[in-house]
Amino acid sequence: MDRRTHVSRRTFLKGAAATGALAGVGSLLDFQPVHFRHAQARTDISTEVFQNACPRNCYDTCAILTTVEDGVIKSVTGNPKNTYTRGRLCVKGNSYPRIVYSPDRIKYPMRQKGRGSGNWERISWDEAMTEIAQKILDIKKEYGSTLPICLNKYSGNFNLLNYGIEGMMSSIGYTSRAAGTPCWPAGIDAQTFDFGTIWNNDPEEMVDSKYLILWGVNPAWCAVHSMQIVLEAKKRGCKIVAIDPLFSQTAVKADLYLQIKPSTDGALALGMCRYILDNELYDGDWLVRNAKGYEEFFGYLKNNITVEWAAEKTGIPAKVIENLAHEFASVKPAGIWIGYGMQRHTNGGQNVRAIDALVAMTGNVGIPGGGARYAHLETWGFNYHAMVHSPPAGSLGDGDRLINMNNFAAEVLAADEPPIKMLWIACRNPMAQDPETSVMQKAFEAMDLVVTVDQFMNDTVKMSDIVLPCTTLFESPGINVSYWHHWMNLNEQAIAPMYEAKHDVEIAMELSKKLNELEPGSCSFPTDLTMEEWLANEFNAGIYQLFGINDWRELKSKGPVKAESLKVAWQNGRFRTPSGKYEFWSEEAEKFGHHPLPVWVEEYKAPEKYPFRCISPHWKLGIHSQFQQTDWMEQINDKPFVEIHPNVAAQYGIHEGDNVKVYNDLGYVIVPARITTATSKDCVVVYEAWYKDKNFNINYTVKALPADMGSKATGMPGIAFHDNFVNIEKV
Amino acid sequence: MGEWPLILFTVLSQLVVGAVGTLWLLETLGKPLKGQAVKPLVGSLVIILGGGLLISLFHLGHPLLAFRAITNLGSSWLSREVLLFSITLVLLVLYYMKISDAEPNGRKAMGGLASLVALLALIASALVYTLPARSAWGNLYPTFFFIMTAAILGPLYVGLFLSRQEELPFNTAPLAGTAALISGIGFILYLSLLLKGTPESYQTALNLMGSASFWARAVLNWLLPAGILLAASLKKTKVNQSTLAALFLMVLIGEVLGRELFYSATVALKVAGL
Amino acid sequence: MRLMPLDQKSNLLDDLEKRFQTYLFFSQYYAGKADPPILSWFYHEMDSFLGEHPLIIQGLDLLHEVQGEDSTAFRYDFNRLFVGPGKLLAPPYESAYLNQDGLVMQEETLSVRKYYRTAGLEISALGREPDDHIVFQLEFICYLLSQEAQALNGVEDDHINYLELYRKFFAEHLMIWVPKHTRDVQVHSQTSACKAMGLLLEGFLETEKQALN
Amino acid sequence: MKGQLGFLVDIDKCIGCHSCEMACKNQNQLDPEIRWRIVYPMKGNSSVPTERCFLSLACNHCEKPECMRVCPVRAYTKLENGIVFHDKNRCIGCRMCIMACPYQVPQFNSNTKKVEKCNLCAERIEQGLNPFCVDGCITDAITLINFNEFNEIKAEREIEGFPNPNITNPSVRFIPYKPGVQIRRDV
Repeated sequence: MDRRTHVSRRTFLKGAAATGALAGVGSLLDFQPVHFRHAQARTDISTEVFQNACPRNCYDTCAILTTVEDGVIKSVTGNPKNTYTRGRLCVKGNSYPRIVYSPDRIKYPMRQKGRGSGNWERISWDEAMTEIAQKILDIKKEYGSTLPICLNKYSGNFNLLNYGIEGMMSSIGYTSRAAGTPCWPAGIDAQTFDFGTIWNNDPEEMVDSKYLILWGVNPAWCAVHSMQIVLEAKKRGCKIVAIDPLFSQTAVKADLYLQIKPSTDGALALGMCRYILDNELYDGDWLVRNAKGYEEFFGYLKNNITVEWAAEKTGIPAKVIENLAHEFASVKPAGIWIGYGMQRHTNGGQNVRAIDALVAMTGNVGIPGGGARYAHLETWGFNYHAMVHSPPAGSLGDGDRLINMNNFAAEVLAADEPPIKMLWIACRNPMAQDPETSVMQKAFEAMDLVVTVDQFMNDTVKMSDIVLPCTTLFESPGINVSYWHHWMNLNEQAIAPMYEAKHDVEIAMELSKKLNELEPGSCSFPTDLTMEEWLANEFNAGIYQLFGINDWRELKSKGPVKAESLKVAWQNGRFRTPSGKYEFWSEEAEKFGHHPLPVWVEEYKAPEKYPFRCISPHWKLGIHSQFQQTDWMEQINDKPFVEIHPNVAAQYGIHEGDNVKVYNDLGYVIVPARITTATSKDCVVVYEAWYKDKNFNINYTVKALPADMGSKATGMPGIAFHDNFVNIEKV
Repeated sequence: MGEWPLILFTVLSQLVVGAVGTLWLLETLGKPLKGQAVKPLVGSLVIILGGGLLISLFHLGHPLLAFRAITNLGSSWLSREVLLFSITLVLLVLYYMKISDAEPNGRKAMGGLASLVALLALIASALVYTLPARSAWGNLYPTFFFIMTAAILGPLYVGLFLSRQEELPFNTAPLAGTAALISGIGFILYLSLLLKGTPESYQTALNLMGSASFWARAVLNWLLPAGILLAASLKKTKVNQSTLAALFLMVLIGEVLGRELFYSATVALKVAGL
Repeated sequence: MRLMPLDQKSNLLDDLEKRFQTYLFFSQYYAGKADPPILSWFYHEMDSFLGEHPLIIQGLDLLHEVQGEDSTAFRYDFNRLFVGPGKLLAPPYESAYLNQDGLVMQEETLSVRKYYRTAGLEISALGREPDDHIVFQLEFICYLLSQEAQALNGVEDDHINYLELYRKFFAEHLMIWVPKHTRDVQVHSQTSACKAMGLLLEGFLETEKQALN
Repeated sequence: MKGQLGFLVDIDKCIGCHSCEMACKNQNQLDPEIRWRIVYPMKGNSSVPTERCFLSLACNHCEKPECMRVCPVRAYTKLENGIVFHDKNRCIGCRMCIMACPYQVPQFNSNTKKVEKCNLCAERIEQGLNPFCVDGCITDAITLINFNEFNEIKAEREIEGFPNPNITNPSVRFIPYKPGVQIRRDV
């Protein structure tokens, strides 16, 4: 301590003055704290309850009630006014407070020096906007258009207002867009060819079914509130049949479970149709009144399909198929719920068409308790005011350039004239969730600027230059509807946004302001609306009429509302096909390169090198890359695994818990084995999810193989996630 | 391995129970021992038991609230154990204070009373673990094992402590040797009972036999003491003090290892199949 | 109540001043307003009254090396520790340490909020930033010390015993979690600057703890 | 309310979704390591694969609670409605109850250094409400029952995976899983 000199009080005070100067906050006797204000007088700390809506891409789109005390969320629960949610939340919804108040949230705009380096500096919103806006203007100058800017946004937050991010992109000019959907497009096209669009009966009236086939769908994990309806129907005497290559949680609860060979669902449906035709169990009256092309379809069945053939194809005994067909055709109402998993194949769309045909020929379309239930968009008729914007005057080009979301990485790299130089990622985690992860890595590396808007550090944020913090559902208002049930849930702002988080629409407004500041007229996105005004602008007379309200503000007191008139799909018999009828024979399908009839298309076969089909379905403790990473979920399960059939495990010398390498030409993952009869000998199962701090991503093995359909309704074909073939070895 | 306070407390308290009992036997069966030899012995027992009780507090989440632990004498063996050992400690202190050559009868009575209460405390201690939820424990064996611990450690400790200063009325070492033999045989019977019992008992037996410290204990705690001490008593040779000290140390380690296994190897009833 | 003087020669006002300046500096540091040049200024100007705690000596020695250190490396390190966007290596929130789940805005945060209210304050970013962020806690202490000084000077006539409030806040909050936090800083910091500041803060709090007892 | 409250768990309806467990955790604001209710996955058999059948258990509020018998500080009381109530204020964290409970219900909270467990949402019961887990169960698989009035004939007292009920006479009943017809390819 000798080298330390004692300073006099005078020197010290000089130093102190300098601290004060640094702080700009005065001295001991004249100190005004900068981060504080006088406490506002309050007699008591009030408790308020707000309505929220779970905005995840989920069938159930739950209505939530949030209890807030002194500006802090105390608990969340389901809103009992929504009779679908019934006041109950799923395992994920119940864990929401942990997401909002995790200290690890992304709090401020930050800039990374060197993608993937972990060298982050904090910047202000203004700096962030300036840098991004400048880059946009530079690109425009260099390439003469904004096409080198590419948006990849999808369903991480399905609140309607989040479409504002598409609106922002439209407002700067024509840009490149990740188009299509990895989720459900093949099935949408199939139903669009058959019915004219997708439209399912109110799921709450499934309780009135007498016979219900759950085909390739696992509501026990992915639509839990519908599972309650299924079980209630079962209790009332409805026979529940589950058809799935995997012995899913739903299948375990069924009266009859059929373990079908993957991707052969169409063969089973056509085999059933043939039996029904031969035994004249079809609804002739209905067909005459409502259908186009059933004669051709019957001809196709007679010439090409037999029950024995279907048995051979599907692995289900002929006798069982006959029984099933007999029962299904003899009871009314009988319905089928067609899952999204079964259409993630190269013949997925055709398989859905075959199942539609089965429901139609038995006259189960347009009746309560019946239907070929897939999804609907009937309650989605909003203005999309946040989304629809025109490019600024003088924008060059003739429209956005579409990049297939399902082959995003490769198409971004291949884009030319102009190339893609800037990515904006919102509501997505493509590094974790998209196929061909290693190609995705290259695509990110090729960019000049990557901007990601997110709540938590994840694989995509790691590969970004700028990350912007966004609000959770509790921190911004919005409106949510479902593609399954018929409710509309208002989402109120329950608490102030934490840290510097902003909603996508607010970010869009900020960017618009900055662009116009740097170059007046460069962005047409409105900048002067409040979030409530944005919300109000989404509503129109049609929506009000459908939901029986006069103003959206009524929802604040009324709670969630339901579109009662939609209850039974196609009851009026007016289909939205070109012919106005149900189309067994679809010229639209033909236009898109398919056979006009729902015919059998061979499934994608396992290559010799990779004998196992790797199915990567959804996982019950998360949805895509959300939720599984939270500590409450980790308490229940904290590691990914691969499900292997006991016989296969024995053959490969694999024991429970052994590390197994699952690999193909594209890449590999190493995960512990779980040996179970839930799968079959030709399939292994790895649930897709993102685990925090774990080097696990099944998409390293998944090829961007397109499904057969999707281009008509969604602009791009779907992706055959479940036609992924791998080999395994013990490591 | 979170049970160290319990392991140390039970072994040490049982040592004290065994020692006070042995001392009482010595005093009862022979002529009174010299006060100056007995006093430090009893003093050491006070310290060991006091220390053991203190250590046991570290098992509690809230050691400072330990005084509450005697509030359920009506049904909790733990309450009874705490009370009885506390009384034992008090009696030992009184015993200690009474030791003088002047008045041997009063101290003998006090020694007898202390031994009796100590034995009751030991039994209460064993009954704490006699739980139906743990099929490996829900029988007479905890009581048997705790008594055996006392019967091996006590005589060895007293023998070691007094041998230099006093000509004892009888040799305490063979007592320990016999106890070690009985304890070892008792354990074999116990294992065979476990192997025939519930799945949890069976698993407990496998855990025991599969553990290295079990075999270490078998050697330290049963084979060597029983062999050496019984051989010596057959040959009527007196075990010298350093052998006695070595044996005591071995047995102490063996008992601690055994007690660690008592806690860690026992399998509770399984809920659900996984 | 009177504070134990840090140095026998000084009077109470001097003591308050020194504490005030030290807390103010740390709060500025955590608010991201310091960089290596400022830190080395700190080294030169303020070492005289930080006391002789071994951690302080260690910290000052380390801080001596900071002068030549790269500002950007310091900035990245600072952000990895306290700001993000990744999982924080040394979260600057009391609740992140005391809340069993490591969540913010729980009981722990609200109890800090209650303290501020006792002194008639609340953070301006109420509900947006967790009230227990270290910047707020340190600045709150500055406020208490300043109020006490003003009361001593007769500027303010208030019934609140600010010194007592400071002592309580120090014992019930700062001292309970900041040492845990600074230990995280020791483990995870990659630059001497961040490491030194962690050592200095911990050392200062240790000294202050003794002074307050 | 008097009598003996308890749970009826319909294993046939339970889909193992963990919502009951999470609703309990969320509403009772439990620490992450603490699970008052646990959904146990069961080992498979010929009719159901491993982890497709579950046993959702909280405290069973036994008629003869071992926890209460062994607790040295009387932290446990049996309320007149049969709830085995654990009073955290009395608990000293000796963990005796953890050893004695056949169902591994009491858990040690390393933060509070005390034991805690499900109190059957006693306060809610007083207000005439259901426990959070019952209201949080999506498929209505958990029901609050009063054994004084309960006479469901399908309900079982003993079920595979549930420890011997004769020790404590737990206040829980089960409706077993009834497998459907299965046409499986590789069994």
